[in-house]
Amino acid sequence: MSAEYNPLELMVCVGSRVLEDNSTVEVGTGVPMAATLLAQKLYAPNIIAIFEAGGVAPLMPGLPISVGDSRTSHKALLASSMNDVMETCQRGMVDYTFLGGAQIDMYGNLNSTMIGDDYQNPKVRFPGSGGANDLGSLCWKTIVITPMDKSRFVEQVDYLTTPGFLNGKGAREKAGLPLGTGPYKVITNLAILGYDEETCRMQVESLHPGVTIEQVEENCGFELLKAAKIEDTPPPRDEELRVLREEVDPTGYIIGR
Amino acid sequence: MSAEYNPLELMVCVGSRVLEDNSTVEVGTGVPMAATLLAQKLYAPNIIAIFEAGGVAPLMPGLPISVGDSRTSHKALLASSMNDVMETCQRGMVDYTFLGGAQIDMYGNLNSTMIGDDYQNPKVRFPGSGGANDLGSLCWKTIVITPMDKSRFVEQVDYLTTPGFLNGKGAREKAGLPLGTGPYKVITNLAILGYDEETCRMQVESLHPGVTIEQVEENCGFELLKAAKIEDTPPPRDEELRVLREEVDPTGYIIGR
Amino acid sequence: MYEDLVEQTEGQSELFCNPDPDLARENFKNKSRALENKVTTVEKAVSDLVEDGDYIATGGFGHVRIPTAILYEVIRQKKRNLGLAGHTSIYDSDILASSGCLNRCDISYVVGYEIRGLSACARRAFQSDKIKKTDWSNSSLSWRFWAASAGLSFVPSRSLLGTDTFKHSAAKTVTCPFTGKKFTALPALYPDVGIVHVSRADIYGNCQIDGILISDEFLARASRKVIISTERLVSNEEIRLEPHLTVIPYWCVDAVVEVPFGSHPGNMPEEYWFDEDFFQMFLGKGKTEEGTNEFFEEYVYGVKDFDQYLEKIGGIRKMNDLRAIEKLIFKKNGS
Amino acid sequence: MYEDLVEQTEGQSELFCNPDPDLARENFKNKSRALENKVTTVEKAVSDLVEDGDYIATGGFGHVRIPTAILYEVIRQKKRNLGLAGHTSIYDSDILASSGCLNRCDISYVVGYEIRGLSACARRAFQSDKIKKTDWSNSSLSWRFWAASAGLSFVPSRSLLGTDTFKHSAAKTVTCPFTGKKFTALPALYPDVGIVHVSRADIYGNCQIDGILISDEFLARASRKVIISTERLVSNEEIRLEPHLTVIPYWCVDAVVEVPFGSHPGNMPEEYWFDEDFFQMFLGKGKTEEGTNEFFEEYVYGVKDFDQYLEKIGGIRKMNDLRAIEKLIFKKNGS
Repeated sequence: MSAEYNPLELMVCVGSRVLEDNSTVEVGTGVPMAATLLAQKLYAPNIIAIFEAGGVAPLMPGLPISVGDSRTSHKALLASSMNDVMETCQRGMVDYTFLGGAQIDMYGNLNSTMIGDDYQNPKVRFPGSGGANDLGSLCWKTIVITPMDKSRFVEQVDYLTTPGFLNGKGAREKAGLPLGTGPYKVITNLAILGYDEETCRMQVESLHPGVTIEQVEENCGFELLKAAKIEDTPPPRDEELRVLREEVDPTGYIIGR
Repeated sequence: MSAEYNPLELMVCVGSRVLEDNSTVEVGTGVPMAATLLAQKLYAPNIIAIFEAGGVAPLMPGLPISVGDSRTSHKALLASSMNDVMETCQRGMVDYTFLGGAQIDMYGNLNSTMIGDDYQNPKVRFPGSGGANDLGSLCWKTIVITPMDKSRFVEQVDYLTTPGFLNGKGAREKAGLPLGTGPYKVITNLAILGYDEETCRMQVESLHPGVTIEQVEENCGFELLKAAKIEDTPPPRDEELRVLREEVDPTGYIIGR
Repeated sequence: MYEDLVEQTEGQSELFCNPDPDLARENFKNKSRALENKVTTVEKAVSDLVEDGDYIATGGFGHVRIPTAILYEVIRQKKRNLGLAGHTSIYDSDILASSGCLNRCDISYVVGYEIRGLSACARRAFQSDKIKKTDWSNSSLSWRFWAASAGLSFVPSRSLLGTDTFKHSAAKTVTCPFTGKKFTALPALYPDVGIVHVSRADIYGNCQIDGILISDEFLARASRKVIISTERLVSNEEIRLEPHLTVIPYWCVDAVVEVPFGSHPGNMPEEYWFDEDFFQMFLGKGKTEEGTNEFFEEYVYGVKDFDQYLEKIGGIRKMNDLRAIEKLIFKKNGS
Repeated sequence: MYEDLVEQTEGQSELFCNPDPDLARENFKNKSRALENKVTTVEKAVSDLVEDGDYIATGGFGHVRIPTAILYEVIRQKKRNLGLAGHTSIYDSDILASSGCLNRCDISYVVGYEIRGLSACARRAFQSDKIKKTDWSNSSLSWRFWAASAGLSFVPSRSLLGTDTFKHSAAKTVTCPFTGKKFTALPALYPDVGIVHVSRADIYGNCQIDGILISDEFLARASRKVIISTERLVSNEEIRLEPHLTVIPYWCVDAVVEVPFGSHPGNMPEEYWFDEDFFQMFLGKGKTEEGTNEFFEEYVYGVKDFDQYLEKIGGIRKMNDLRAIEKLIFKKNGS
């Protein structure tokens, strides 16, 4: 290991590496923001960050607290509206979206609404879709960042807030969602996961430093597929950690230091 | 007669008197513009002129040549878009629209598209709807300004560009048009015409100075109803003509002097 | 698994507002078009325009450019059985729900404070069935406002499909007559009262907003009645110098109130940053019912107006500090 | 009388552009998102981006803020079998039709020059069946652009209903699933090439427009390829100072050309007024086919570029006069 880091830092660093340069990314609150900023500073300087409330490609003077605050449109290319941004996603102009979620299943379906089985009287109420359902429906590729354990990686989500592959291949199209869209990667504290093309089921693609496939399986509530070749995730580099800690999130708001 | 005036001046003066103050008016090109400006200067200072391309309540430095030129948004309250203006009409915020047209029938249906019976090969091509179909569909009350003769006031329009009452009472609603909308007045060089509430047919309501009911009927290609009481249109007042000629249209672009 | 979600054509929750465009047109027909002075007080705007049972929609982004002063007054006047468009809502929906004003809510986002975590008092309120809930996504509510602003009863969209979010919405599906493709049909949302905090307004209600608009241009057009709070009243001449910046025209607006710092504790673009100390205090107190009650007693019922509230939260010194952060002015002694 | 119009549910003319949103999405997926220098020449923009058979849409209002320089080049390069969105179109559609570039047109307004009357050469072109015509209204085309910009295949509206305009359109009707009311269904319009003249743009194609927008924000978003001509290139920093003024973001744009006075003879808000002498000359020549041909020989084929054209129409002195009218600067010796 090149340096010490916490699980959040690990996820942000790994997440920062999956975005292509010169692509458009619709960024969710929190960890996705940090990962996108880090990517811009190290790997993808010309990534275009889009925020659902209307900010496009800002020169941010600091980490936003909200996807709708004034930093998301500071010296931006465009400061428009939620309607315009969502219409841009629906039109097919946005490559990636970067989301979190309380539960995820083997098809990448996400729950950010509630635990329980009665919508009017949930056991635990979460915020709800916000823009997640829209972004997971309308952007080309959905990346999820979330720590991995059995309470989060579940056989069936209590509430299907945001569509992954629903119940398998072809289901999105049958439901009416735009063609060719869907889950792409899941970045966790243990591994990078992707999806098997045929079955649309989640598969292990890369193990983080020191993590075994058994550990990943133990922390997952459903049967995981394995990619033909499972890679080793390179550990966070010193430079990644330095830039993350000093430039992206110096107050530790997101990475919690 | 208080002064000499030409038929266009007469129509503009009479047209300027039918608008209520503090109402919203979607203004078409040409004569309607002059009538609206004259109304603002004499009778309805707080009339809100709306132009279909996006200008709202401008302080116009001169007569616009186009409903989309820069004068229509000079020191305006709002310089937005055609989409916004048309949505405002569709939402029910616009009281009047002021239109012209090449043909009109007894139900106030307007033709501004063509003469002939083959849309692909017309005998004479006119501009088409422009915004007229929209404004006649979506504003509450449609006022038409047009000189009167048998070639314009016809039994059946060659092409129904803009809806009046279509084929009579209830037809607009049946077609799907917004409830409670429709033709209101027709300002001509001979008379002011309105519509009978029961039949939705055009009726003579006021005769211009020196004009007889027979003259009106001779210049109309369909049978006109008569209002219970037919008024005498007051002739253009000196002040109306002065303001029209000196302030509204000093170059005679519209009133043709 | 999930088959029923893939096939569904109709959401199962209640539609709180009638999407009939002709009904809405009758309302808009009767709105005044006069350029008249609409400046009033917070107290009078709320007592005149917000009735028990009204469905309200608030502008901004939940903790950014929110009409806090107006919302506190709604709570102070103990309005009850209100409906709310919980669109990107955070502090706005929280205080209305936690103080007992709401009995129904269209939800796309509530309870959460983005990276600050969740609000316990909002959770208590929204987990209870005292508030009837209908589910949506952010874009769905944005487009529902657009559809209403355009005088329609519905608009197609491609989100919600295949999910519980659709199931617990009041959306339906519609088939495109050109492509045969299935779309979500979103019902137009015509709120009874829209409440928006803006950067600048004139006395007639012509409004300009610095920064992103979220969906406020459409929310204001869609609402039957509109209350504007503004950081600053400006002359009509100033509005007319840059009419392309007018986001909300006067004819949408029923009351204008000048409330500097009126979005506190929220961020106001170009004016002031979030008051993080306040949010921590609020979220802390919200952990218990007693704490929540204490909060409302101290900061809402216990003050007579927003000026007195501002004194309580730190006055002009506090607001100057938040202004410095927003304006990227870092002082020598710390930020 | 007119019964068939009241009952109709389907327009009878041809739909020129496929409204399938998934087809359009595939195109938008492949557009570059890179911030790259897109500045080129009028000649290259047209030869690279306009192909015979393409369906084009032009911004502005027919004789206000029109992309004249680009359109002359389309004519000069003898592009053929083009389709056109004749939305609020005047001089733009006239010169394309009269010079033989068009074989199909969605029409809301053609042939007319507002208070200047009708154009004889436009009439000859549009009365002939060499141009296939499909009828619409202004709002219908505005909303068709919006629907495409929103990635939809249709949008409901309440105009067109009950008329020949509907009958000769390619619209259909749709029933609202909430109210049961009948609406016009307008098919989304995704043009092959959008051409817009703007006030300011940076080298990447971020555009700002002074004055009203007509439907250009949506037209540009809806188009598969976009050519921008701009009065002035500005730095990216200038765009970033007022991002709320960006009307067209760079990712919509494929080519940017700086063409001062590029809307002549049209009005350019904040820049120059109509060239009425030119319009009278053009409408006069248009009365005969010979005159029309003479016009194109002299002003389009006979000049190598827009600068040479500007010299021909009176050069900088003429443009200064038109600028003075626009800016309300009335000189001592006449206007």
